[in-house]
Amino acid sequence: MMDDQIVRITSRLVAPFIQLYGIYIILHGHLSPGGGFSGGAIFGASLVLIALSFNLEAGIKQISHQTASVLESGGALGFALTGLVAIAFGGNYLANRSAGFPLGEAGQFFSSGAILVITVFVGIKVASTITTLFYNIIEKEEPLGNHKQTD
Amino acid sequence: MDKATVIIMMVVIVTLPIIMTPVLMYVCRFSDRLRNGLAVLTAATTFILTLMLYPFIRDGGVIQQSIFEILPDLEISIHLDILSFSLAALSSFVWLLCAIYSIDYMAKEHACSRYYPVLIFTLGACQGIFFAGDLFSLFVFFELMSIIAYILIIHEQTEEALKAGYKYLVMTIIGGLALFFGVIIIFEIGGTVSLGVGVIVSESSMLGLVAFICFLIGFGMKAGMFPLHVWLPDAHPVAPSPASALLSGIMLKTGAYGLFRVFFHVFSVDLLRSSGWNVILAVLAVITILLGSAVALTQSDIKRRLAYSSISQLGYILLGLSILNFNAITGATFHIFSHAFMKSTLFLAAGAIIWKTGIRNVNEMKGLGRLMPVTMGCFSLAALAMIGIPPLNGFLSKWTLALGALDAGLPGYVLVLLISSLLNALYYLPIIIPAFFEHPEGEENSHEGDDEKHEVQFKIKEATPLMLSAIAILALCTIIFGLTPNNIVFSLSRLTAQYLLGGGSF
Amino acid sequence: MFYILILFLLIFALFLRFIVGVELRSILTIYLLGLIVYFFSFAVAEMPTFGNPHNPAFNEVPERYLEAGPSETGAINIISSVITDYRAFDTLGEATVLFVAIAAVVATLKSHRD
Amino acid sequence: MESAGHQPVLIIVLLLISAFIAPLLYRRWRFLSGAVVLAALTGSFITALLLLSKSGASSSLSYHLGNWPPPWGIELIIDPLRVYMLLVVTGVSLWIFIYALGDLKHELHNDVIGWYYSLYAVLVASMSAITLTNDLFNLFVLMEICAITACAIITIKDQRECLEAGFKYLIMSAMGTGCFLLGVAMIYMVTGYLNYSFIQSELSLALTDYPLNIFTAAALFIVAFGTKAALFPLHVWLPDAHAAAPSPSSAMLSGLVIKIYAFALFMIFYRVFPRSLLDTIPLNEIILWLGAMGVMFGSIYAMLQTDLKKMLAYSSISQIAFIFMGIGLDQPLALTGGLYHIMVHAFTKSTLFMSAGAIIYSTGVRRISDLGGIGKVLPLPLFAFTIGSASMIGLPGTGGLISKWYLALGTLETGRILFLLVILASSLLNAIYYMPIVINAFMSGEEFKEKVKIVPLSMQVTLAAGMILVVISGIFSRQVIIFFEQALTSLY
Repeated sequence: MMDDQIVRITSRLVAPFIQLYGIYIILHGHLSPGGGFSGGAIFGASLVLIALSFNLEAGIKQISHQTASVLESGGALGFALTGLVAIAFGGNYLANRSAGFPLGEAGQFFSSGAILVITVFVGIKVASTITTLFYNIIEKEEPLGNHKQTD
Repeated sequence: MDKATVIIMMVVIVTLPIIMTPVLMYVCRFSDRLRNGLAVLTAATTFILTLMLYPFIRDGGVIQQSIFEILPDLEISIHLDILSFSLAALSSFVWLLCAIYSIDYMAKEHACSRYYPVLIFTLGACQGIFFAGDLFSLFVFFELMSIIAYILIIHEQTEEALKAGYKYLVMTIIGGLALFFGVIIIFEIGGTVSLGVGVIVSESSMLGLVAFICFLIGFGMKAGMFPLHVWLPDAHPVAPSPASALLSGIMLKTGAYGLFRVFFHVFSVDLLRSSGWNVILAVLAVITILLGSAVALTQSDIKRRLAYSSISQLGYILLGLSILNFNAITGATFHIFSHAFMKSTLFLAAGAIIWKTGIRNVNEMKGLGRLMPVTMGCFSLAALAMIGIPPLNGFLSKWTLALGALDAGLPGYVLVLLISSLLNALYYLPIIIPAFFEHPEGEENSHEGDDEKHEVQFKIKEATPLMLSAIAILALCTIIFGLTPNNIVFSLSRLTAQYLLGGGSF
Repeated sequence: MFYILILFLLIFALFLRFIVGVELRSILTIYLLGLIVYFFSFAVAEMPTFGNPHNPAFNEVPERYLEAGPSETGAINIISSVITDYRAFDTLGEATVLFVAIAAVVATLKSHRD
Repeated sequence: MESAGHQPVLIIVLLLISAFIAPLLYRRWRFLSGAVVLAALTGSFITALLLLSKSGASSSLSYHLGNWPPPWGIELIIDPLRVYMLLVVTGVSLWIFIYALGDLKHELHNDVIGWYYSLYAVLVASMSAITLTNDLFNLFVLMEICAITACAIITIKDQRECLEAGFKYLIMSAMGTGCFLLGVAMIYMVTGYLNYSFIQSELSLALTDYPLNIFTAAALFIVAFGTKAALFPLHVWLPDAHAAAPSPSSAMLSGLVIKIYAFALFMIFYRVFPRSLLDTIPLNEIILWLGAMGVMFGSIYAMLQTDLKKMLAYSSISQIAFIFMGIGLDQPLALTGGLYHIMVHAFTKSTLFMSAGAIIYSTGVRRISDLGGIGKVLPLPLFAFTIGSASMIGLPGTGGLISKWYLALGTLETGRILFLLVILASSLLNAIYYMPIVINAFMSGEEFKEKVKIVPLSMQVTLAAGMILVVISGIFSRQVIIFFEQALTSLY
């Protein structure tokens, strides 16, 4: 879309770092400010950045429609299923400690049981939401050649 | 007969026609004759079953039985007493004759596969009205009959019929809502709407008056009472003649029946007398009588004239009811019978005339008596009964009503009856006298100076025997039940009046 | 008692948007919104002061979140412990909102594309 | 309160999971996608039935999500009224879904049907959760989901007016949600709780300290739910939205979605607001008057319509107002009538919209005046329409009579005959605009000229089921009414 060498190179360089930062925010949701929503948004923003500075094909190379919608459903599904796992362990829906998830030691990375799992799923969900939303709105303006529209 | 048998019989009487309706619809696909036969058979069975209740009634039996609880404290129930029995027997009798009459009359008509099921269904709903054990069931069956009867009214599907039918439907729904309102108020006041508890409302209250007026509107609408009669003169003429006979002969009476129930089983008679609420009905009834008769004079369509006449005749019944003494109630009840016989005869005869000759205008009926002597004879008999000529039943009911009015010290009502009789004479005699004593139109030119030719043209073009028999049986009834006051119908009426005024005992 | 007035003003304002002509509508809407703000300001004036420890909102609910949160949920980030554990069902709802938003957008765009 | 097993939450989660996988399945196995949602709907309906047998008519069970007790965690409550509403929601949506399986193929693009199934399942899940939840903020989240899905199943149809109507609906309902959130914030600020039961006990104390905040919150709640449920002056979005939507969506929106908000308002009035608040400011009175106006104006507007679905939509405004009148009269009998009307109207209006949908499906005719003689070519849909109209008018033998009976008893019990007259007048108006359609369709003697497609089996079955439901709700209502009588004693 944007035909500018500086922007392209910068964004190509910066994007992995943004993604890493997003993953960090997601994974450290239970330890520091942040969490699934903010981390997912950051991760999604990196994909939007690539699509903006190159073009939509480049963005879709990173994460295809198919993958995006699988992640889309998968994130929410994972969240819901985590809740069901708690039921299987004998707690109520979405229970954490009382269902027997190992809490670990507060402050460690592997602590807080289901919270970490849920945060990751929310992160996936939010990231894919942002990219899918962006792609869909962009596609309206600029029909794609090589990408099959209806699958 | 024990109680259980009677209850089962009553349920059968109500449900048999309703169950037969889909059967008839199904049978229509295969054979018209089978359908007609089945319809008549159903009506006949209903009539016979109803008559079989007589021994129980003669012994003074009264039944109140709940069948199905639809809501807490609100049920579909049945009630049998002498009033229910009288009207149920009457209605199934007239229905049977009309069904027989229909076989030939409807043979040329379209959509018979709709007509017969509806005819039989309305019979069931009608019996349901008469056997209803509480106001709610009464209301349910009343609505059922009214709405379904719509299909009978618009049977011809002409523009005119549709317009009349729409008017009828709107009025029916207004009346139904008024009834609904009334039933709800009674439920609120008394906590029950059963007819078996004697009297529900015995204290004067604003709410009670509202309920009373609602019932007047609801049932009065059906009975063609004065300001609510507007649907009637349009609806009755457009229906096929057997249906008009039923509409005028029986279905109007369901309104009167409802008012009987309201007067004697919902409100106490003392309350009505002391608060003077019955005067409302009396005033409306007087207007109805005079207006109906007067307007009938101006109508030239025979069925319209008969319809207006129905309005005025229903006025008699309501007037008798509003007087609230023994003779008046007897007269009113007897007039239900009389009018059913007379008006059904008239409508069926008029139907036969229209069917055979296509003449609807009363001025063209000159000489018809020569063409159709039996039909016209029966017509004349019933018309004379309407006027109130002594050996016929119309006289007996008017006489009893007049006695009742005099007992109550209201000679003005007698005057109303007399004026109405005079008007009746004025609009019936111009039909029957030219029919017998004048020559048919078109013959008048040719028969000048040529008497033999006239004899040749005197040929009989009667309707079919089935139709004639139905008309004749009804016409006979007007004589049989009018010759002396010692006939079964009159004594039933007396017993009814006694029962109603005695508060549930003979 | 006059707070019922707020209600009616709100309703009236909404109603006006659809029945009155454009110019009159905008003027009236501004007046009405002004009135609503005026009345709301009374409610704002009455609100519990921000940050006051005696406010009704500081009851046993946040107390437990703050004190027992880390030990009960294992997360030292209290916000995380509230949104993904104490009230995780709300978060499931929010995730569903995102899913539904995507579904709505995709479906609408797809069906109106051609 | 004893524990309730996991059924209540399973209903919601089952539907959500089916919604999440439906679009994925639709890419490969189209048939499976519908089957999964159908199975989830059936499962949730059966689970709701199990809940009914478990909870009975008077006990109430509670489910603590995540094992956190109420003021800290979110609580679902299963009491008789909620179970009733849950049954209506799951049952009616299952029924409409079977209809949708047949109807959608011609209303929507082939690609988006999978998304439609998914949205539908989420909508049902959110409505079930709204009935069960006992937490104000959770209610807000669920209302958001419900608003978006309800809007999406309108705009999913490939027509311009659907976009416009959906946008109007989205704006109005976003505003409603906004008002609600503001109200929740105010309530939370002065009580410190989000759980219904805790708020209820705390509010009567807070009423002395912060009356203006609470009044404002109450006003905001009325505006919020009034907008969403199309209470009279806030109804402006409804006619377009319901008329433009695909027929299964119309049936769903008119049959359930607006009612769920009326039910939520009912819950707020009787489970969140303490009695002292309702006594201090006459909130019920406001609802009653707005309801009465809605009953009249809805009917009058409906009379003026020429489009079949638009007429049905306006008629919904007047019918939802009956439910509000039941709440407004604040009296057990009237509430019985109002709550029963939720079910009756769900059956009736869905049947009517379905038959309108069947008419449009097989002939493409929408104008009321073009329907002459259609009864002969489409007997079943028009017969269903007739039964539905009878119930709208309140003829005996249909559910409409029962709810009107109880509403009318309620008006008499409180001595307000004026409102009884409103109910009767609206019945009459209903008769005036429903009857001519029926008469015209069956009796006019005209011949219907358009080409007619055969109605699919799934639509025919659901239409027949609709007729039976309407009649059953009018005849076998005694048990339900007794159930209400017992359930409502807990409110007074």
